[in-house]
Amino acid sequence: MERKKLQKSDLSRWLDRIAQEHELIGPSEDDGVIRFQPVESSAEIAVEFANSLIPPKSLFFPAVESLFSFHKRGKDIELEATEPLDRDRVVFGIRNCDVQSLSLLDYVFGQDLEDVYYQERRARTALIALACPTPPRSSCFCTTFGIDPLSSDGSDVLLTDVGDVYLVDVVTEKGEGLVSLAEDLFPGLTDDEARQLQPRPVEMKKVDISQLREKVEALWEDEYWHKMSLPCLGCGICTYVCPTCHCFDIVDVGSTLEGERYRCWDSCMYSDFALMASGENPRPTKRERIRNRYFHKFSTFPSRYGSGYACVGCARCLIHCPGGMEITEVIKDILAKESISE
Amino acid sequence: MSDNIYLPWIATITEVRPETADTSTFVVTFDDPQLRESFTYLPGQFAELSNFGVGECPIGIASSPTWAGSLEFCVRAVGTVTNAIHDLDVGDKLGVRGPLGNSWPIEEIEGKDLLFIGGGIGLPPLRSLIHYVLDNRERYGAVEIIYGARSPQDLVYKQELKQWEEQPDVDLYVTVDAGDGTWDGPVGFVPPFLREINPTPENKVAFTCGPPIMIKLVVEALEEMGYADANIVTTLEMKMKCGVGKCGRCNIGDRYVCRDGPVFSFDQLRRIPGALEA
Amino acid sequence: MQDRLHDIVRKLLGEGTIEYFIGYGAGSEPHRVVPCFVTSDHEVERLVWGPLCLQNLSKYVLQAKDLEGKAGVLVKGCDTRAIVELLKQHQIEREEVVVIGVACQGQVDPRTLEEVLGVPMEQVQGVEDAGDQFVVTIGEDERTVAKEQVLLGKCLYCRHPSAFEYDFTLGEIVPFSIDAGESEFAMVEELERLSVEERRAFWQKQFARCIRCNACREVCYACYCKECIFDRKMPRWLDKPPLLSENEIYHLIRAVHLAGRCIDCRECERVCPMNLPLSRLYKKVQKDIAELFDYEAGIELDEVPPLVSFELDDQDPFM
Amino acid sequence: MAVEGSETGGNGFEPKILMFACNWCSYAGADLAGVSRLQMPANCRVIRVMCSARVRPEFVITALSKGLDGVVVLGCHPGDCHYSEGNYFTRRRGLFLKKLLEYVGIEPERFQVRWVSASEGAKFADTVAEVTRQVKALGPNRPRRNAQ
Repeated sequence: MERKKLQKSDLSRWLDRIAQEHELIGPSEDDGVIRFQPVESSAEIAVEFANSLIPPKSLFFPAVESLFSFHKRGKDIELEATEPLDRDRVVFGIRNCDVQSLSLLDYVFGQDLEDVYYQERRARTALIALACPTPPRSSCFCTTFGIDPLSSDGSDVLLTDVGDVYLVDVVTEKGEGLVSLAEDLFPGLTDDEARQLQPRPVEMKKVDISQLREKVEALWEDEYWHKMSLPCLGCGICTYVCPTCHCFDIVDVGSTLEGERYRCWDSCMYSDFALMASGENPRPTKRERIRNRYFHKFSTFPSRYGSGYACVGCARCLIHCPGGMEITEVIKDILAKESISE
Repeated sequence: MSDNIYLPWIATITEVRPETADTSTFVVTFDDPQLRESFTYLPGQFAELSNFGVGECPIGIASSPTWAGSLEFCVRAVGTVTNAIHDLDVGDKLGVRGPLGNSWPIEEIEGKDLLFIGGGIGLPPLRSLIHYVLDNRERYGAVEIIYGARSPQDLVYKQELKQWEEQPDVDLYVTVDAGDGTWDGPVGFVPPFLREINPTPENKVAFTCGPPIMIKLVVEALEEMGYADANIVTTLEMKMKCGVGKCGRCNIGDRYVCRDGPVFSFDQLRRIPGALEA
Repeated sequence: MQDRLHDIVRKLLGEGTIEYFIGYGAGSEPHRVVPCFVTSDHEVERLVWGPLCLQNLSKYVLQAKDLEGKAGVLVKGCDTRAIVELLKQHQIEREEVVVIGVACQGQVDPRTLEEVLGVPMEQVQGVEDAGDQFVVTIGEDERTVAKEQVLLGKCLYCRHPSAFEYDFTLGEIVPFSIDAGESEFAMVEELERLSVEERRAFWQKQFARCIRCNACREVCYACYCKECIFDRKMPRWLDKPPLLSENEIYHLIRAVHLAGRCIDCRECERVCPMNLPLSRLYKKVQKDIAELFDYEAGIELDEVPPLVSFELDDQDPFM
Repeated sequence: MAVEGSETGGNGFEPKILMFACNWCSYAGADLAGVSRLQMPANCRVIRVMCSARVRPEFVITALSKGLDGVVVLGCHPGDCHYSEGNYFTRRRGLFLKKLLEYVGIEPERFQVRWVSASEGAKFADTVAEVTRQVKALGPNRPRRNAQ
């Protein structure tokens, strides 16, 4: 991996150069909310930000997307699959927690019956990650889940703010291509610079979660879920701002003559999420729904995919939960329970 | 399955057979003649049926893979989509996405005696396997079928029940919860009826499908009769959307009913926390 | 005040009068105050009271119906309007819940505070009420801000039920008075002065941003329907995808359902992760209901709601 | 379900207007207009309801948000309701809903409430003509782009 540098003042030139070739997506503020969205030029991009409200999973697994359209002609029905992208994209400013969330979503959408919509977006999108600011947001806890907020793992290029310049780690070929769009902006580092320009270490509260899975699994029947679910209001914020939540619904919009089949985000916190037409609901109360969500994060997702935990410590859910439910507290509570095996 | 896992194939309804007041069998044929040849499935698998503009719902394939040409779905009008499917007629189009899910363990049960216990609309998923077994008669042992419904009118596949009754290599027992003037057979719920018949567990695998409460009591009865959990197999029902293990709805523990099921044996279910709570 | 609260709750739990108490508790960080359910004596200490106790806890009283015993709840004067409405709308019985009123001198709007101080909330160690101003602790520093600069919008127009029999009170529960500088409905009038096209553009942009997380509905005291119209499958009123048409239907139907019931708690706006200016919608609803039918929700217990009643001489522009 | 309004504005635009008519007065008025062979534009689709109070505001909102160009609610004159007082509720709702819809940018002409009795065939025809003319002048109800 090659390390270069980029003057901060040159960032916009590079991004604007990229925008000429590709669709440029970056964190941009709209009515006080930062989200990743396509921008015309670098001027719309917010460089000083903690993280977006809506996680960049929305770029690969959008809140709503058309899967195909249908038209009835006489008795015949024609289906036309929707093209997910019309050109290659470059995402600037993604944080490493969100990059890692994509590798978790890859387990869901990228294997065992591939999701072509997600896969095409993944394949045609380059990621320019931006290492986290120091100090990071006080609620952040990615290191608890073994994520290094300064790591370039999973991105194509990583920029690290070290004062007047960004250190530029070119990770992949895709990344090289992006850097080569404005080669002259990226001088290599002198030996002195390589020594001096070092990322500042990120201090973050960290919890030992090595026993999290077995502890949560021992809690299936526990009364804990009832009491802890009381403040939950049953809205979908935690799942919609979660970079690893992947539940969705499939809904036809239109008439029986023509319309579109959409896929849209859904939330396991909704009371009708698993409600069957017969009226039966396997998760009838908040207690079962919340337990299911935490089990998904800490037990069933890792067990199903042989992956790590399905939480990247981005802290979005705990910041935005209107019921004040804090996943960090839940983790502490779970870890504090006596393990059955002991 | 199409390369795009969300894109259904178009099929035409060639026959609609009313089974009960709210349940009909829809026979469908793919419009693409090549697909008619190449589409294969196993007993116990299901498909997502689309009535475009209304939506999709998962329905078990009730026909047997040994039959060429068309697929059968037994649909009960309960929800939005199933009601809309009931509005369709011969010649109308449906979307079919599948085959989805696992299947009955057709290889593992070769040489075994088979006991089928169905309740109400729970017979169709068993029917696919029953016909598969009867069409490959030499590979399987004795076939016993116990079936019950709320009333004589609620029995599905009445023709086939008659046929199986006459067939010497099938033992058929039918009961209804409440009889009427036309009914001279046994009256009572399936679980006590099963206890009465008391089929021996030796070299036998039991398959059950029906309302959750029936399944629960049937399994209790089977266990008391000495059936091992591994030899009790059922098919589960959960709310499904994608049918391909992604939308996160139908999980029990870390298993998705749509992808890893719908067929599970009871020893599998006992190992999954919460699977037997319902 | 906090001590007295602890005493009362301890007593209520000790006597077995209530099964749990719904109050405010410290979150994992000092600036975050969260709803707190206290079931036993040793948890009572977790209850706090201060200028960051934003939530209208009345919503939680609804789930107390599932309890065998009673629940206790801490309400600010404004939150009491929800209790009045829940009683009026026959959702709770007065004797099912122990209501503790707390004298409130205004609550801080975190979003405004961040703007005014230019400091993110996560650096705020605490906020203290000091008469006309708040004292905000940031690291080692203490900074003061005038209340009217950083209050929740609703606090500028503090309104309480004219009479409510609390089971206990902490301090004297009277409306808090401050010079807001402009009319309560100024934000509505500003939009009303625009052309219909401009208003359309304004709202279409906002509705398009909605992600339909349902937080505005779930946090609303008035959304207690066993099955919400938006969740109904047969007939289906609303398609789940957050498309513009569906979002507009969602918000407008909600506004209609809140007509004569909205108590201006503005919880919907506060919890909206997308910062939708929902109070501009609901203030409009309140304004029209007040102007057309001379009615304000949550003030009088025995007043008949406006859309389930009529006057023979209501205005009639329809001819 | 997005109802396609006409794409052309102004000229040649034929609006789609949904009209709710109460069974006892207004629908009979419509009947009378019909048997009297009064000429009316064909833009209004009439749905008969037992009482104008049956028209939930949700009907109006959904119709307009899905792209219909106008909605009209017809009821008995106040005081004449078959159920004594249904239309008084309609009146209150109408007052409120109209203001709300205007506030979010829906032109007032697109949602109207009128009282038409069984004997007012001519008024029915006039209402249809007038509302059609007004809505036509406004052009299609905002062109909707659903995709985000």
